[in-house]
Amino acid sequence: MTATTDQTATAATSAKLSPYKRFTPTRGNFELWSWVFMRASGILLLVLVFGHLFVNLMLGEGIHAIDFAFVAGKWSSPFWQVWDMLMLWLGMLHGFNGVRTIINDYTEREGTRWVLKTLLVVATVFTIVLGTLVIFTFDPCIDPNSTLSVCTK
Amino acid sequence: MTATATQPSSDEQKAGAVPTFTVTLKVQRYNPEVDEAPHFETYEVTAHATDRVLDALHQIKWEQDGSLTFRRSCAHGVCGSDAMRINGKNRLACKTLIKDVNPDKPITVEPIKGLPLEKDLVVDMEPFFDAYREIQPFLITNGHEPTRERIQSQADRDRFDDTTKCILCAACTTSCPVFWNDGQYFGPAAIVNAHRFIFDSRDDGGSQRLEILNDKEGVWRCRTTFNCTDACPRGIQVTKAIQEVKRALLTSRF
Amino acid sequence: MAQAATAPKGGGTLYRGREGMWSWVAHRISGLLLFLFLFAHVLDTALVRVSPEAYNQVMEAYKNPVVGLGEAGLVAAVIFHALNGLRIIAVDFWSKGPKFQKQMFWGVVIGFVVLFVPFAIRHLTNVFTH
Amino acid sequence: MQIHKYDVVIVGAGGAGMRAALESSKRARTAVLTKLYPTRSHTGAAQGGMCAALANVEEDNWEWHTFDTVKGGDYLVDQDAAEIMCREAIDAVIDLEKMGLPFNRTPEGKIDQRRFGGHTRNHGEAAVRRSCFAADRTGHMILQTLYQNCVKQDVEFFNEYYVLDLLMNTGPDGIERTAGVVAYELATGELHVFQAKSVVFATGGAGKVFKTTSNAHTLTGDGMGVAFRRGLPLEDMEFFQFHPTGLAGLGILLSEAARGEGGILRNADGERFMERYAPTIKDLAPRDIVARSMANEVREGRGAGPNKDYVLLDLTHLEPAHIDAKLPDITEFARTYLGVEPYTEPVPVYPTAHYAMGGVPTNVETEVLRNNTDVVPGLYAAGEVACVSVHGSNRLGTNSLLDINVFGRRAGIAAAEYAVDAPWVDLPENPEWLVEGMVEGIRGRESGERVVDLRKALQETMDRNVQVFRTEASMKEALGVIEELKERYANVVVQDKGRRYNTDLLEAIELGFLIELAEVITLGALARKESRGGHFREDYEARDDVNFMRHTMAYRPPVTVEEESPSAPFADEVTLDYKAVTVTRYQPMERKY
Ligand SMILES: Cc1cc2nc3c(=O)[nH]c(=O)nc-3n(C[C@H](O)[C@H](O)[C@H](O)COP(=O)(O)OP(=O)(O)OC[C@H]3O[C@@H](n4cnc5c(N)ncnc54)[C@H](O)[C@@H]3O)c2cc1C
Ligand code: HEM
Ligand code: SF4
Ligand code: F3S
Ligand code: FES
Repeated sequence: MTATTDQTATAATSAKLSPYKRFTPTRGNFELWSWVFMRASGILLLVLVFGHLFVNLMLGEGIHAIDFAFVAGKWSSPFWQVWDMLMLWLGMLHGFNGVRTIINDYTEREGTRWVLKTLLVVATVFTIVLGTLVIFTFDPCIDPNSTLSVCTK
Repeated sequence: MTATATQPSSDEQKAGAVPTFTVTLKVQRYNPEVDEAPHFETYEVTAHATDRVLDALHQIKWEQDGSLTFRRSCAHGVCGSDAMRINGKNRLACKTLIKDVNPDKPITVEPIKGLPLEKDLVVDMEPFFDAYREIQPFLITNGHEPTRERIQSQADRDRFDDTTKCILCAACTTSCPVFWNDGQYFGPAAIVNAHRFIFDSRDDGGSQRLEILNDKEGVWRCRTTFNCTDACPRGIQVTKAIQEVKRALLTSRF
Repeated sequence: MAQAATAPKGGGTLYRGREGMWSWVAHRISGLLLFLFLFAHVLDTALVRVSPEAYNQVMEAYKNPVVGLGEAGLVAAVIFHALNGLRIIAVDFWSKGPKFQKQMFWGVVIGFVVLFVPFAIRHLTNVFTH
Repeated sequence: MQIHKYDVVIVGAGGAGMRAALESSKRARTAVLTKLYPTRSHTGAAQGGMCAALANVEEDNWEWHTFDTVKGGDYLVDQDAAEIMCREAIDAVIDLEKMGLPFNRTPEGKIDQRRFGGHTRNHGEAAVRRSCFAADRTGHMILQTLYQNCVKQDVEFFNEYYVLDLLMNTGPDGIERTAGVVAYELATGELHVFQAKSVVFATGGAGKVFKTTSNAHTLTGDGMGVAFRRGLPLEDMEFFQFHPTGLAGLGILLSEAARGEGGILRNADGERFMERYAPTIKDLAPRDIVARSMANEVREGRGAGPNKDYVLLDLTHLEPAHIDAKLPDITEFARTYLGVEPYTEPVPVYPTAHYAMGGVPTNVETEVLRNNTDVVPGLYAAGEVACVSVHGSNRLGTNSLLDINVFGRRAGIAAAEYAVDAPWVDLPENPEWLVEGMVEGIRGRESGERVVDLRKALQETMDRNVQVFRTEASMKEALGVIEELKERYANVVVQDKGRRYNTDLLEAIELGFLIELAEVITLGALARKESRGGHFREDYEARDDVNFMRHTMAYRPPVTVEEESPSAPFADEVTLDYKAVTVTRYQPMERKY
């Protein structure tokens, strides 16, 4: 994942001697594509997030309307399933990349950088996997006594 | 010989008379030979309406504390020696009029940020020049030399005019929040000077320079905070130049 | 220069940046907030897989003024982040973007107010009247 | 103390120094020592342009250029040197273009050229477009381009190293040759001895001898001072160019274009005083006449301002749009530095010390002369520090940027070629004694005189007495002050006793050079009982070719090891000698335009 940020041990030590000497130069376009991705995903997220917020918070009764039934109603439609999944993936990857930048900016020691990035990767992968599973394996009638319209049909 | 001095007259306060006032300067001091850490010291100087911060610093150095150390040379904004942080912003001391930085309150003067501090307002410039040298700031040409000058259209010449103005004062690079963090980022000044060659129609080294700036410490680290553009004493549109380099990398057109 | 490594960097006062710098600071903070929220939001939504009761319980627990205010903050963050994101994209791809970045920043501020104020009124009345 | 060994050492990284380095580093192991970062040298301040008879826009040739240079210099120019400079000018400009200098372009894409004062076609017939330029920052672009090419060639720089002494010794063949230099490293306070077969001095000018100057704070004539203290002569030091329109009190240059566009000079009473001095062409009279008239107004009490020490450049009758279009520099400088709005207020101006025509004498190969005929093997000089003499008694605009390129290049080649064959010369015993004595003498002193008081006294007396107007009486007054300052200097004290970045100490040392040079300038001017070019004697207003068509050569006895207190190594006496002017094709004529 973070091919461009891996430093060899020797580069890291020489960096200690002179904090301004750049590490071994990187080749490849990773930073370029991640920059492009931030813009592209940002635009898509704009639509997805605002659509999501509008539907969830502004239509009907606002945030108070949100409960199991609301979610169940929404995810019974593949449209909202795909919508939310896209939002989840793009949001997480966009956020992942953003936080990666932030970590790169503010950590000075290789050790801390490594720990934080590992945490970040784990959290991102976990969230994406969990979220996707939830969206697609969601069973609105998990409760056998459910009275929701999708279940009683 | 000295008629001017012996003729005090009543209409002295005529055209061009410059009033004086007292201003307080809070200057960051650090002497590596004795101090553990930098600290501030306060000085009062008498200034004219036309004095620049550099004049005030000179007055302190020459009349109050000779050990105050800073760099300067041309005193009119063309050599790039005296970039420093005045009231929290990077400027050239020789181009900043005291009356323009609110002399009613103490004026804070600090060294530029992000480069190793050497003494008082002097920082180690080597890392800055290293980054500059890394981007191959010289004309690279293929093929053989023409006997006369190369031909370049006026439009091609104008394409990179803005970035030829750079005096390497480091005001931009040391105003950049990304540079402050770890000093790894090439910094706006290096990119400005790469821009000057990338967009020069006579140059053939554009793609190798772009390759260098495609590094993870290169242009992509810029977060468009515009501090560099605001700080540049030559009025160079620094961020614009950086964006042009980014776009050149995306499209391979330059 | 080996000695340089140990020399102090000269911390001193806060850098007085302008629109560009402060919008970036806000963008960064809002982005980080959104990331943390998204993480939490996926976790709580995951409860729908556990049982309707568990989910509804948490949702019910969210229905208090403190969380309500937090939600308002989140929406504020997302609105600012999104609008400023557009500003950044304009700076990146529009040749006059860098020139008008300050004006665009104030555009973001105005857009923020226009979007956030109506939402906040409605949302906060919901939060506090139920 | 550290010892380094290089074939060639170049002192100074302005235009001349870096041009030399580009040649020398190709041929021999070269080090460049400079007290400033190279890109901060004062070459970067030059705006106007660099002349060469490229004939890109109209007919021109290098012989016309030579004639203009000789005439501009009031016939004190060594014509062989001027011929070389004007002939090599064309290649010098083309070389810079090839190195990447972004010259302005003609519509056909060739290097553009514009007019400049004193440059004419066919021996004075009409103005010619000869000056090659890059907007209004030609000097900046030259300096940047040369530095860029030094980066390309991996030239070795020692930045913020102050060269404070020159070493000479008898070589294996019994001839006295150059042995190296001694430098003070600003960062650490350490002394470095650079052993070298050849040394090139390219340390620039000495404008800080005067109070009002367009020169940088760092232009303190170190190179001239160092050579002089080692017993080498200085040539034509009395010739200093004063530019009429410097911003008052600051000396920052306002281009002549201000008056060309209709600006008017006025005194405190608002009178257009040039009508009295030059009734026909008024404000557009030649530089020296205008400068003299301005000084006269001030001297007679009609100066403006609280101290009545400047006159006013009035642009208020011009349309703001016209000012913006034609005089952007002036408006920016006036606003930034004097807080004066030129649309509505007149701009305070006063003549400003601009350029040292004199310096370390060299032949056209840039070899430094030890007397009228012999050279010091291995020692070279180029640029403003040197006197070849292509500028004679008055430099033409744009000829200095040319000088540094042509003679900088020649110096680099000559120094390297000499180093390839020449023998190594042993360092003299205890090579650092003089610098160490200067440095420690000043650092060790606990109480005494402040540098600023001495420098002020020096600059004020030079501005008052040896500036545009000179008389026997005024110069004697100046000499009295200088004599006194030499004594007071022996007591000069600095507050900073540290080793790292001790600029306090270096300012004191620089002051020593200034005092030394002020004396040479004044003595030369006192002895030259005529008016010529930049040197105007009220008591001898005419040019006197019979007695003074010759170069002044000033000497002093070299400092010796026996010296008790080397912290103020001034000479007890300076002696003057003369050297013939080389005339090839142009016989002196009356100089009128
Ligand atoms: C405002 C202004 C405008 C001008 N405009 C023009 C113009 O339009 N056209 C034109 O032809 N000429 C012009 N001139 C004149 C011309 O710019 C200078 O004469 C010329 O640039 C001098 O170049 P240089 O290389 O000799 O010296 P500089 O560029 O002054 O360089 C001197 C170098 O020597 C170094 N140095 C000095 N002392 C020491 C020491 N003790 N130890 C080590 N290093 C030392 C310095 O660090 C510096 O690198 C102008 C001058 C001024 C001031
Ligand atoms: C709603 C639409 C969104 C848009 C238009 C958008 C746009 C952008 C853009 C263009 C950037 C790049 C900034 C730069 O390179 O300087 C960015 C950065 C970032 N975004 Fe978003 N974004 C959006 C939503 C989100 C969401 C939902 C999250 C959280 C998961 C998020 C988290 C971040 C983070 C952490 C950064 C990094 C900030 C930095 O480096 O300073 N963004 N965003
Ligand atoms: S771009 Fe501007 S601020 Fe940056 S180094 Fe160059 S002149 Fe200074
Ligand atoms: S301040 Fe830094 S973040 Fe970019 S716009 Fe300038 S380089
Ligand atoms: S002293 Fe030269 S830029 Fe300020």
